[in-house]
Amino acid sequence: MINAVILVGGIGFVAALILGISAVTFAVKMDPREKAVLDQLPGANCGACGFAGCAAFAHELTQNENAEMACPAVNEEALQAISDVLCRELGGGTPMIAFVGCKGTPEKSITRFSYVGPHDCRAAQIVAGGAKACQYGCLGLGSCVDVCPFDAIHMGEDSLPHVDDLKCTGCGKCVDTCPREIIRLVPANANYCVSCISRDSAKDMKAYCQVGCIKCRICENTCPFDAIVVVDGNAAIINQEKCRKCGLCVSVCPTGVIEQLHVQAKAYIIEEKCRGCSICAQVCPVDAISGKPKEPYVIDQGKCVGCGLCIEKCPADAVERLSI
Amino acid sequence: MKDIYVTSSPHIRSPEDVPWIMRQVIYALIPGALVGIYFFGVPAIKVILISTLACIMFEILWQRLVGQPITVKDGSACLTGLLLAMNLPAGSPWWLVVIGAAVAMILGKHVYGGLGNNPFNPALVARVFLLISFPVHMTTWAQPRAFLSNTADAVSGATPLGALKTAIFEHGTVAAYGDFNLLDPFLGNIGGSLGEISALALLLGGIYLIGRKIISWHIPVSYIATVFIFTGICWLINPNMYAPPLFHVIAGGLMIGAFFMATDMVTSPITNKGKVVFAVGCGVITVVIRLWGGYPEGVSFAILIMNAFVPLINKATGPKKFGAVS
Amino acid sequence: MKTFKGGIHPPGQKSLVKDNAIVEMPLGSLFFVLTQQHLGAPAKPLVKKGDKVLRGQVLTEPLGFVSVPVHAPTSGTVKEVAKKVHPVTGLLAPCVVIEADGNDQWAEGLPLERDPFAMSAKDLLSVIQGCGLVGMGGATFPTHVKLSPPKDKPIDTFIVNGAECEPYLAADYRLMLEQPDRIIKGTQIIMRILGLDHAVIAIEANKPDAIKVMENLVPPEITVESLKVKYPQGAEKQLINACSGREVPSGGLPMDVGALVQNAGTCAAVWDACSRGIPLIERITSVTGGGIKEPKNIKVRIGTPLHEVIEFCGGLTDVAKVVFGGPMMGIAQYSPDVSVMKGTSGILILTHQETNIDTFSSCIGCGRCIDACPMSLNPSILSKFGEKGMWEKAVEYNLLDCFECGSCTYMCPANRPIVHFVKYLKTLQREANAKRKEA
Amino acid sequence: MYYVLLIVGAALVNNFVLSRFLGICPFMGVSKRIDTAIGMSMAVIFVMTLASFVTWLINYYLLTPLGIQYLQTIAFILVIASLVQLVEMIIQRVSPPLYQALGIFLPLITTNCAVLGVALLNIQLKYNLLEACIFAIGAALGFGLALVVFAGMREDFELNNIPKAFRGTPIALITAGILSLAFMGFSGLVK
Repeated sequence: MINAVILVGGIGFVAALILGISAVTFAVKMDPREKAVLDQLPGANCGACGFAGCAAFAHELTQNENAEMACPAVNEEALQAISDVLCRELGGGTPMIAFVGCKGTPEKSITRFSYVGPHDCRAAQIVAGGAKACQYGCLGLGSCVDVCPFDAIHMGEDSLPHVDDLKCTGCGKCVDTCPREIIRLVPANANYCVSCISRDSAKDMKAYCQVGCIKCRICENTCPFDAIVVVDGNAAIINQEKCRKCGLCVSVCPTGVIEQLHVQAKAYIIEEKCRGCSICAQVCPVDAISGKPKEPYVIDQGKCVGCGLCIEKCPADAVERLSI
Repeated sequence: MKDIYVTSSPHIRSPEDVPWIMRQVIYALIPGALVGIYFFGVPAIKVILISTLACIMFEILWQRLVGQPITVKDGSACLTGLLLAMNLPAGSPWWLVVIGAAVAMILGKHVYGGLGNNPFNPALVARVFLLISFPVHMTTWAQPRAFLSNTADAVSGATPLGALKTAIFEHGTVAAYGDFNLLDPFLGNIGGSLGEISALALLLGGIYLIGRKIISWHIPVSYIATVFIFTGICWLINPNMYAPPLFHVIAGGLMIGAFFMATDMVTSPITNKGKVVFAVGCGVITVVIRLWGGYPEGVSFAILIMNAFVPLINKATGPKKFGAVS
Repeated sequence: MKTFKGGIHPPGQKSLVKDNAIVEMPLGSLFFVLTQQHLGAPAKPLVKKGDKVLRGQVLTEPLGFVSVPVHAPTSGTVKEVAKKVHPVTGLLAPCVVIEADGNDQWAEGLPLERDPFAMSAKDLLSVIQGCGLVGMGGATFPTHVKLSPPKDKPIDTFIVNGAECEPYLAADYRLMLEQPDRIIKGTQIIMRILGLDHAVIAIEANKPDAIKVMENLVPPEITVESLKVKYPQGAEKQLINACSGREVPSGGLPMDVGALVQNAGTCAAVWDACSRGIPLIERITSVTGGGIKEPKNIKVRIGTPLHEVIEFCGGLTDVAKVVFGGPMMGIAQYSPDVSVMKGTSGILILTHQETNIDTFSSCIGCGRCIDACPMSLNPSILSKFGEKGMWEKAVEYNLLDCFECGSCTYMCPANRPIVHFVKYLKTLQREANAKRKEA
Repeated sequence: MYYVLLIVGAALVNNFVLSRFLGICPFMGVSKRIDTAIGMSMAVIFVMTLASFVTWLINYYLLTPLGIQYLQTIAFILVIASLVQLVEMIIQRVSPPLYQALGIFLPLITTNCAVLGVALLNIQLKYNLLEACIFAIGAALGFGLALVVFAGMREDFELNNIPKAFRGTPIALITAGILSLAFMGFSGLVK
């Protein structure tokens, strides 16, 4: 009995001794924070941060005092945890998601010829520039779907890719993959985006696409916030910082090329609080609010687009969004 | 011009496509199958039919199940079925054949993604699977022409290699086997798998394939030469313990292995250099198993093991680059 | 008989058009002259809408040494300078549209009479550039650049490429048969420019009458070499290998082994340019294939739209593909308005039977592509890398040595578009390199 | 000749991975690329031989004289674990790329049943010290052979169109099974 105890203890002691000595002799410096940071990163090794995988980025974050959070896929919690580990605040930036800027389904946008070859947009693009007549249109072979590390893009039945907002982390791999640069990153809270990037004129476009931006500028003229512009023959662009999500552009666009990403919650007026000052009725861009002075105003839910201007302007905090 | 096709160059194609190649291999197998039918009769026909049909059926079934396009038209399933049948004893019960077909088509081929993606020869996977799972059924050889004698003990024979192994095992010398009759195995008048018995018929098929440029000479010639030389050296050293090399070449599954199993395009190296390395490896393992192993026959094992080495061989034997030496 | 390693033997199909003498196509009404008909730096248009132009007048100004101008194919008015479909890229590219006036009036002083053998090499080179000469076999590399090798790489072997190894095509064959003197004299001018005392005219053995005509006419310093019939016998590196036994190093140019190859048609154009000052405004091309009613070898002005050519040849029967160039390396077209270019060696109308538009399946590892590859590559693995977009790996397997001859793809029993995969991988490699440079 | 047979027996006939089914974890984990597989094989050869040597000494000079062979397993695990730790430290210092590549799998050798297996088998089969070491080398070679061959195949799988459901470990296990079937052909080669 005592033999056994001594023996096992002895072996353990000798081994510990040797290991202890070699731990000193063969020591390799490694920042323990690196592992802590790595644990918080998503671990998808998507490379969107510009480094070769999450481990390399964790190394950069710990070693470089000025390194910013370049990972688009970390959530708030992880970001805070990493900041704690590194003892400095990391700017997260606005979360982005991918947006597909083309609505040209095979029915709406014609093809020039029958393409036969590898089922890959980038490969199709090198054969006579792709089968789609529009040089800016989606080829619909789904290279973006294959490349997504988060399973966030799927080909719809309309032969166009659709982004799953909840899964998309804005890593931008699809953006790099798309040979026609149709996919771009937009703020995750953006509500309206123009689904066309064509620089062709309305005249040219008529021949091959019914759902492109025809540069008519109606949206530009309609937008109450100057958030949407058509410049230099480009398709209309929405400035997401200025956009108040009123959705007027969607309703006026003749080709229906502006897409609504989320449904905006409509506003309603709390009768008890309303003083009947009429400010809301004045600011409403769609004339959805009506009422008599000094009496509670009413919002026409059929007209309201949920832009939220009234909520902001109301001096009595009497307007709120309906919860959806 | 909407119905115009636009593809990358070239715009013309050789008419020799995959189904054409598969057809040629099937044609080349016909003499071997006919000899099998001649010597083993109706049971042989039954095995061939069941195996081929089962393979086709399992392919359709699988592809239906996973929603892939059905590719039986390329003839590879039919070929696998035929090859499997030729590697089974003529008297195999139907369920054995069906299990074999299922293993070949599903484990051997389709879990890897179908034709072209499988690392192992599907027919051999099935054969080795059956040999290890059902050793009794798989080594119960029908006697050639026994079906004519119409007796119940039709299932009693042994393959020449089996008999040789027993002789050495029980008596410690090859003398116990008797004299090495080469004509019977050459023509096919021996016990053995349905399709492996006649070296002549398989040789004819193999020559057809080489003539049609479906297979190159590298694998069969190096394989058979390796077996011949290796067994020849052993025989010269000790003729009491080892059988003559020609016997090793003609008897057993070497012919069908060298011409039809090892040359399977998908599971053999792609360059000629690689093919020689592959075939020599097959030869050495075959002889090692035959002479010193527990099994009398080693062709199936050897080819399967070398199949696993193919990726490494391919990496080591790329073609010599044009303009590398100037 | 001389040849190279690898290669394939596709059915020649030359009999469709081989015995038809060259006919001149009548002048059309509209010409689409693309400003970029060569490999290299672009050229800037010199004319604008409404300008009157004369036949042979310069339309563009080359921007850089590796660049050549284009010329008006006939006299008329510039209708517009707009973007039209380019037959090589399939995309829209700058193009001078000329409305012919029907007079076909030469520009001033053209054609002139002079003795090119009295001119200096420098003058000849500037004439060749000024006349817009490019390789007429299809690659359209500016001829004067090829003829100006750097001092440390002198050229000692000059090969005139009359192999015409592409199936279907017979334009060079007809040219050799009908106008051999133009080719021979052009060859002599090139020899003069390079200071060579010997040249080889290489012709595939399936054109015995062309070989005979040439042998009867050539002066002693030029030899005629008969080559084995095999595709791609006419590819630059393979031709040099066959004729001289030299292997152009990987990534190198023919001049690295002291060799130069010029297409027979280019030689003829060199003669026209140097002796009479005629720019490259027309060429001989084979209009053939199962889908055209009357296959013809035509002399056609550069800029002639495809639909006019088809009309001239009797119209279409069945058509699956329209190809500019040969069936192995030519480029499929989709627009009837695409125009004949300097490098259009043939116009093929292929029927559904002739061309193969099936889908492809997995590689079965038969190794036919490896046997066929004239560059000793492993097309099988390249195509697998192509399927996964793994261009770094492919570069390790010498992706960049591939010149897309199509032999592997022709042979592939699984119908794999190997050339397409290679082009795709090269695109990825190029993009990645550009990105790296940017960073 | 005896020693050659010993190696052949350990490497092919009773291949640790394919017929004794020991060390499957690193076999699956480190067989994705050929170069890491080779590195792992080297590490295993080194560790196995060293472990056999040390455990043999401990068994015959410590455990047996003291009559406490029942402590075999515990003592061996202790020794092997420390050994692997040592190797890990050395590799990290000497060859960081190899360390990066082996990553988590080095610690896995620590409790690798293949290493423990070879140590226990040495005692069970009553090998002397030299035999024990040679047996260990043979076993490790067999492990390495299987690992490298398998890595070659898995590198090819990357290029193939394996159905989604079977990609990765499932197809690796199926392949290992078939390979194991094939290696059964060697049975009876060495008694």
